[in-house]
Amino acid sequence: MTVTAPNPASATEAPKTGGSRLVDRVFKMRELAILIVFLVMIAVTQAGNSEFLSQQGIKDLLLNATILVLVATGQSLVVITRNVDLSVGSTLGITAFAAGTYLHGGGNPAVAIVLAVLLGVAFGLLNGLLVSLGQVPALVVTLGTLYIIRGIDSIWVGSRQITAADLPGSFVDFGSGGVWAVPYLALIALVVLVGTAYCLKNFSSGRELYALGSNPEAARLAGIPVRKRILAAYTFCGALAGLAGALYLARFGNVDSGTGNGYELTVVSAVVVGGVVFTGGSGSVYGAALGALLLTSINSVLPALGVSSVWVLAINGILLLLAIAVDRIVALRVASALKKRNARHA
Amino acid sequence: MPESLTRAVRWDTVVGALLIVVLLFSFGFVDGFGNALNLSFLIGNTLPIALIALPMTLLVVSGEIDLSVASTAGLSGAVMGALWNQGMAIETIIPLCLVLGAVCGLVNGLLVTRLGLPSLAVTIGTLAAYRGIAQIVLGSDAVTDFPSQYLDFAAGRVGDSFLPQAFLPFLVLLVLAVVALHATPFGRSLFAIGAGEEAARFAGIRVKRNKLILFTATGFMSALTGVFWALHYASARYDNATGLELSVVASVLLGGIDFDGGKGTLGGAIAGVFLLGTLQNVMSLLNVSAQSQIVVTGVLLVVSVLGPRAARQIAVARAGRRAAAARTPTATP
Amino acid sequence: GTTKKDVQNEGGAAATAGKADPNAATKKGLTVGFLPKQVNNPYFTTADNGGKKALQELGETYKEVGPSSATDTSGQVSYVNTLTQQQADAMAVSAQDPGALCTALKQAMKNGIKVVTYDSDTKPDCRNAFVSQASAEDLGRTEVQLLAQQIGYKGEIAILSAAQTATNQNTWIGYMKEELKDPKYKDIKLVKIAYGNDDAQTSFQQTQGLLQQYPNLKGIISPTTVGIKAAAQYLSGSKYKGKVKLTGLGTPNDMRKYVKNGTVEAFELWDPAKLGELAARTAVALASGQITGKEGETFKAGAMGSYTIGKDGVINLGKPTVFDAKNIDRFTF
Amino acid sequence: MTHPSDTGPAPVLALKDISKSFGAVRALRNVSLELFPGEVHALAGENGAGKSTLIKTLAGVHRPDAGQVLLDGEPVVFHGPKDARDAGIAVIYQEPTLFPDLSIAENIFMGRRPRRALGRIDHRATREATAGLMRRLGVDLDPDRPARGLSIADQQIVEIAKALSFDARVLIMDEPTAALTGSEVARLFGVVRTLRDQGAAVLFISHRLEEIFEICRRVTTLRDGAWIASELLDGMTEDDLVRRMVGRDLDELYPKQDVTPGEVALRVRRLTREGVFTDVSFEVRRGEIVGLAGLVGAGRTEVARAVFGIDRWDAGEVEVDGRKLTNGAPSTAMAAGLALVPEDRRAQGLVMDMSIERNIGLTGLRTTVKAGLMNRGAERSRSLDWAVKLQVKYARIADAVSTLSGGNQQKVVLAKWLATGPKVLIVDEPTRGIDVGTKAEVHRLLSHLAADGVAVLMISSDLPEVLGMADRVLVMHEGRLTAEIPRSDATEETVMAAATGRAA
Ligand SMILES: Nc1ncnc2c1ncn2[C@@H]1O[C@H](COP(=O)(O)OP(=O)(O)OP(=O)(O)O)[C@@H](O)[C@H]1O
Ligand SMILES: Nc1ncnc2c1ncn2[C@@H]1O[C@H](COP(=O)(O)OP(=O)(O)OP(=O)(O)O)[C@@H](O)[C@H]1O
Ligand SMILES: [Mg+2]
Ligand SMILES: [Mg+2]
Repeated sequence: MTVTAPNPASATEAPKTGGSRLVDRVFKMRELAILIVFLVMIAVTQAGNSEFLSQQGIKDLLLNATILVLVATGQSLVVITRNVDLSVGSTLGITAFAAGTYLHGGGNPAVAIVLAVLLGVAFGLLNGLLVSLGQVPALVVTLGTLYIIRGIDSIWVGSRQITAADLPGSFVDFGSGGVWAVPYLALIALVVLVGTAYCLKNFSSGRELYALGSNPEAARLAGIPVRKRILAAYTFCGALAGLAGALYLARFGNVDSGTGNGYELTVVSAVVVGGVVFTGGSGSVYGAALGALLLTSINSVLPALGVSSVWVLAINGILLLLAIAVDRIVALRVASALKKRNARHA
Repeated sequence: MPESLTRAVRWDTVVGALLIVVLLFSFGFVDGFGNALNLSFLIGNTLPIALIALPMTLLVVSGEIDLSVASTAGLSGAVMGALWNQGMAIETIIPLCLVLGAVCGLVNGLLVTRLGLPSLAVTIGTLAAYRGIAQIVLGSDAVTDFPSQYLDFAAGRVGDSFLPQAFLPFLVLLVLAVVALHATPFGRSLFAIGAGEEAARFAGIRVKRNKLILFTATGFMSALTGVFWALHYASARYDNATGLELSVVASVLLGGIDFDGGKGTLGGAIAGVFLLGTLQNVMSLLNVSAQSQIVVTGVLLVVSVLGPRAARQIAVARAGRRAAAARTPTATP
Repeated sequence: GTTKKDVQNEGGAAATAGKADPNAATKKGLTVGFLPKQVNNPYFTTADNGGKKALQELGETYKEVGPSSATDTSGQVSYVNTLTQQQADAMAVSAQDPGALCTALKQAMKNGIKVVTYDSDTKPDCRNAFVSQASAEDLGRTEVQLLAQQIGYKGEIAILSAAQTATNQNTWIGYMKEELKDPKYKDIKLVKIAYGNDDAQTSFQQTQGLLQQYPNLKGIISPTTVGIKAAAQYLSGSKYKGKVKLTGLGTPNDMRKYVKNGTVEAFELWDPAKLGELAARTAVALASGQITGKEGETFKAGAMGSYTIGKDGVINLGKPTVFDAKNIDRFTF
Repeated sequence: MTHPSDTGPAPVLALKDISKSFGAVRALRNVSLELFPGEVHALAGENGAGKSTLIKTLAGVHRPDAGQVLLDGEPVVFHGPKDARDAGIAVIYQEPTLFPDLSIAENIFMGRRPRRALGRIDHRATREATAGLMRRLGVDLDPDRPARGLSIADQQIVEIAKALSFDARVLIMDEPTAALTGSEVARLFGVVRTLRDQGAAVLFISHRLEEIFEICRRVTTLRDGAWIASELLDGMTEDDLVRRMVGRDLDELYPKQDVTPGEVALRVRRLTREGVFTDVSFEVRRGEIVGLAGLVGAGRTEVARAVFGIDRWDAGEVEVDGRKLTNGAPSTAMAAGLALVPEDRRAQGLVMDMSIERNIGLTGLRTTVKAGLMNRGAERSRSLDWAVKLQVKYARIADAVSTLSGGNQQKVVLAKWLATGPKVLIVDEPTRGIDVGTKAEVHRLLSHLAADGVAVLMISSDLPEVLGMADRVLVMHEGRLTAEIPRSDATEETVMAAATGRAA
């Protein structure tokens, strides 16, 4: 890599060298691989069942993905900082019920959504404070809060449930309505997603999340406010879980004490499939969103192809393995190509 | 953080002490706790978690995790049921199931070591895949008619004592695991791998092979648990032991095993397992609702990580004050 | 080795013993424990509250324990053990698994505790009596009849069930298939049975899948309260609303909105409160020695009238109620 | 505390009577230091003397237990590295602190990147500024390349670029040259001189005394955490400085004993790893020390890794004592009597959270075994033995190696490998970050080992060390062996010529 003779010309043009383009491509490719798997899957399904991509079909696909996309977006921020939030499922459940109770009492839908988000923020803050101030392993703490929030939820909710009948019609219609085949909920998720991705790329605080996930000790030495950033990531994650809770209510019109149970594994799967690395520092929210889209679509594709539901779980698992394995193999190939190129260069 | 101070407040000993306190309290003040029947139930219901916690502890010490354990247990139970329905002899079926479990573990291990994939991601995948295969194998059947001598062994007690018969084999396995982790070069190398994988490789430790062994052992033990589960509850269904992985992980964490790898003791992990099991039993006897039990579990987990840290900070502060007071020169060997 | 054949020759043990005294006085102050599949489940809460009311009327003590997850079989087993330890006089159990609870339930019966199953049965020798929500045959056949009327005895239909292992669902589906063999249904074709695992989201996606795979689908039967609710919610927000008919088992509170907005014409259910009440009264009758669980025994269940025990200790609650736009507002559960 | 004060300008940054303890270890005791603008100040001391701790105190990483930090004569309290940075202090830490997932440009400008409207990052400006810095340092590193996979030397370059980018009033450098070769050091010094002439105060740490004499004007010496002297370097000799550091006179620096080489112990034939090194063949005999020289990135480390089995080779073969080694199997290499002291001690040499005892014990897992179980007594005595032999400075053998100073950590790595009693010892940068006293000991040790019949292959970027120690010098250039120079012919000129590819 390092040559002793100065070479100003090549240094100025560095941004345009083959190396950087290749690197760029590698990073784009990680998401591209998932996108291709997704498109192939959709194409195959469409070939097998022409109803699949009808207006209703597209709408269903998008709606199914919406909630997971939101939660996965928040989760990937936390994972990028080398942490994890397992309590998102519990948060989603309790915020959905809170919003439902409020609406049941004749509340305003917009206020209900804000309420859910605020409640999510509160739980996110709790997680963030425990992790960043206590400086304890996130996995344990958020597994703990997963249980705590779920327990509080079950004690509070008991056997009550919110059904569509308890909700204002406008709210339920909002949950299933949309512009042509694009549901309102999906639009919300898209806005959140694009906004988050933009901030991550273009604001210092966003890049600092990557930095502190990449090397926490170095982040401290570089003067990055580590605790503040981790707190912010958890809070954002909680907020999105809350928003997802409200949208869950709108979408399914049905919430009880079991809502969101076991959701953490799905979210973590989506994030991992989307190429966000668990040891922190790399990955993108677009990847996580694609991962979410892929996972939820598998669940629509298999029934649409008439695959017996007995097979669904196994196929789901194997596809997940395939996705991460293919991603890894591509990454390895590219890395070795990069290395050889470097060697020739040196 | 100096290691000497870290070790001064060892969480695993705290968990052990806590377990003893809870047991003493329960024997003294909780109706129906101390009799042989209840104790045998308590131990019998905790055994599956304890069985899987043994290899899981070793795995976590080496810096990996296996979330597919419950699915492997479910799969081995399902296969056991399906083969039994085919009319195969149980003496053949059980070894087959154990081998199958080992193969499941091996698959996890190969994906992790050969492709270098994160074990969390791999085993979330096989968590779904193995459970799915179990569903394909056994479908909606529930097989219950296993031979009674096997069922009796899995559910029975040693004479009239509180010890389930299955506890004795577990003790043997426990001793094996403790020796393997804490007294053999293999165990020592696991700690090294967990704390610094690259350095371990440079020290000539066969990192991949060791991890492969661990994953395979975990699969084997999960299958053993699956067989035990099906016999203990006299029911082989594809969804046996669903969600057991979280209980195992929670117990092991409670026992002070660090998920970053390289730290922890088996004693702590097993104390964690039985502490959670005992608490649940006691809370049920005291009519604490299932919901409140969940909250207690969660609070325990949070305390289990915050507690040692707070204690350590206090210890450090105290040591600092002592050092400031007594200005002795640095010790050298 | 030991194979399935050897075991079949062993023969099962009888559960019930002793002699019934129909005129024995109803004992007071008995403790009856309700153990639903899942606490916090609205359906079971309604049922258990029915039991609670009856018990209070009779001067007995009611208590409810149970796991917080409907698939936590080992949790349910330990609650059976808890009730045994607490020396309840009788327990009413809705079994998550027909086999898994057997050891524990037999243990309970050995300790003199009367065991009634309700809603979901175990193997007959593991309990004294089973209170069935309606005869399985009635339920299966009437659901087909309901849907057939709605779609004019013509077209493709599908079933959206709960978990593949759900015993009661599978029995009902068996009778649905029986009923469909009748020549009057010759133009109806059952194209698929999908499983939504009693999970709102899965049921939702399974419904979508059914509609995409079978564009000519005319009707769906969902014999589970979770499934029918999810299917109704999907249909009401899709272009299929009113075109694809939906029926099955649901609660009036859940379904009110969909009946009113035209998504669902009619569905049915028994009254869960009545189911709980009958379970409670059966438990008390057993504990008072008025019945033992043998076929042909008769007992009085307060205002509900007199019930006779059928084959295998099964007691049928009666015919289910059909709900439609005209009568739904009269029910609130 | 009394120490010489200049009549020149007032100090920009000063420490007064600073003390700092870690638990029972008292790393600094009443240390004072003054940094003047336009002057390069050296900090000297043995390993573990407290140099890095002092720097971390200046940089706001550690809070002193007692004493004051004075900025422009005013007492200040730095609550974190950010406070120090805002006060115009730039620091290069001893261990690189890079973000492996981020690009070089981002690494350099993390936390203070050029902005556009609304606080958005200006990616283009960042990249261009980075390219400018690289030009100033005369290296060709792609600003967009992620930091992961950079060699130690390149990491150090990025660290230097980062510190330069601050345009700081005070520049603090903790062993910046440890991983660099001559030409890079020369270039770095050029940049440092420019900064100094522009009025910056520079604090410089190095265990290479000639570097201190080359660039510094004043030196402060520490011993065992205590301040010894602050004085002008003018008129001092290396021996004076060493005496201040060590407290006694030192033996000869490169005590190479003459031995007659025995039979071949390590034979490498036509070893090739595609894209990394090609057709490397050499032999090392018993009793011989062979130096492997080359510029940074020449592929020396890669050859060592492949020989030891960390990486697989694509073609060729390796023999130890006539036994062919399996490709990619360190355990068989060890069994054959091969030992490798790797260049990156933190990642490769040590398990940082493990105790000194266990780290040394790690290479003895096969030998300290009784009936398949660990023999703890044997393990402890083996570890203690070697820790004492190499004079590792520690409080308790059960302490984590992460609490040791850099040089002492390096000694633990050496101890760990010498304890295996190797036939062939490959050492990769064995004295990087080691103080002069220990360096002499390491050299004596290597020399004794060779005399006892061990074959030693020594990779080093420290040319005087290679010339002083080696019986023969192999030189690599761009992945190929370009020269083999016997001790008698080896000079800086011949070796450098081969290393830069100028020799035919
Ligand atoms: N975080 C820490 N915890 C405990 N002890 C520490 C810590 N950091 C440093 N020490 C101890 O403080 C003393 C001084 O260490 P320091 O790193 O400052 O030495 P140094 O002069 O930089 O040595 P070297 O030349 O080897 O880098 C050593 O005894 C070291 O073991
Ligand atoms: N960890 C690594 N990952 C990927 N590539 C590496 C790594 N370390 C070094 N390289 C590359 O391998 C080549 C040679 O390695 P290296 O720089 O270690 O050689 P060297 O001659 O041993 O130099 P030195 O020991 O002075 O650092 C270089 O092109 C370097 O960029
Ligand atoms: Mg230092
Ligand atoms: Mg090197």
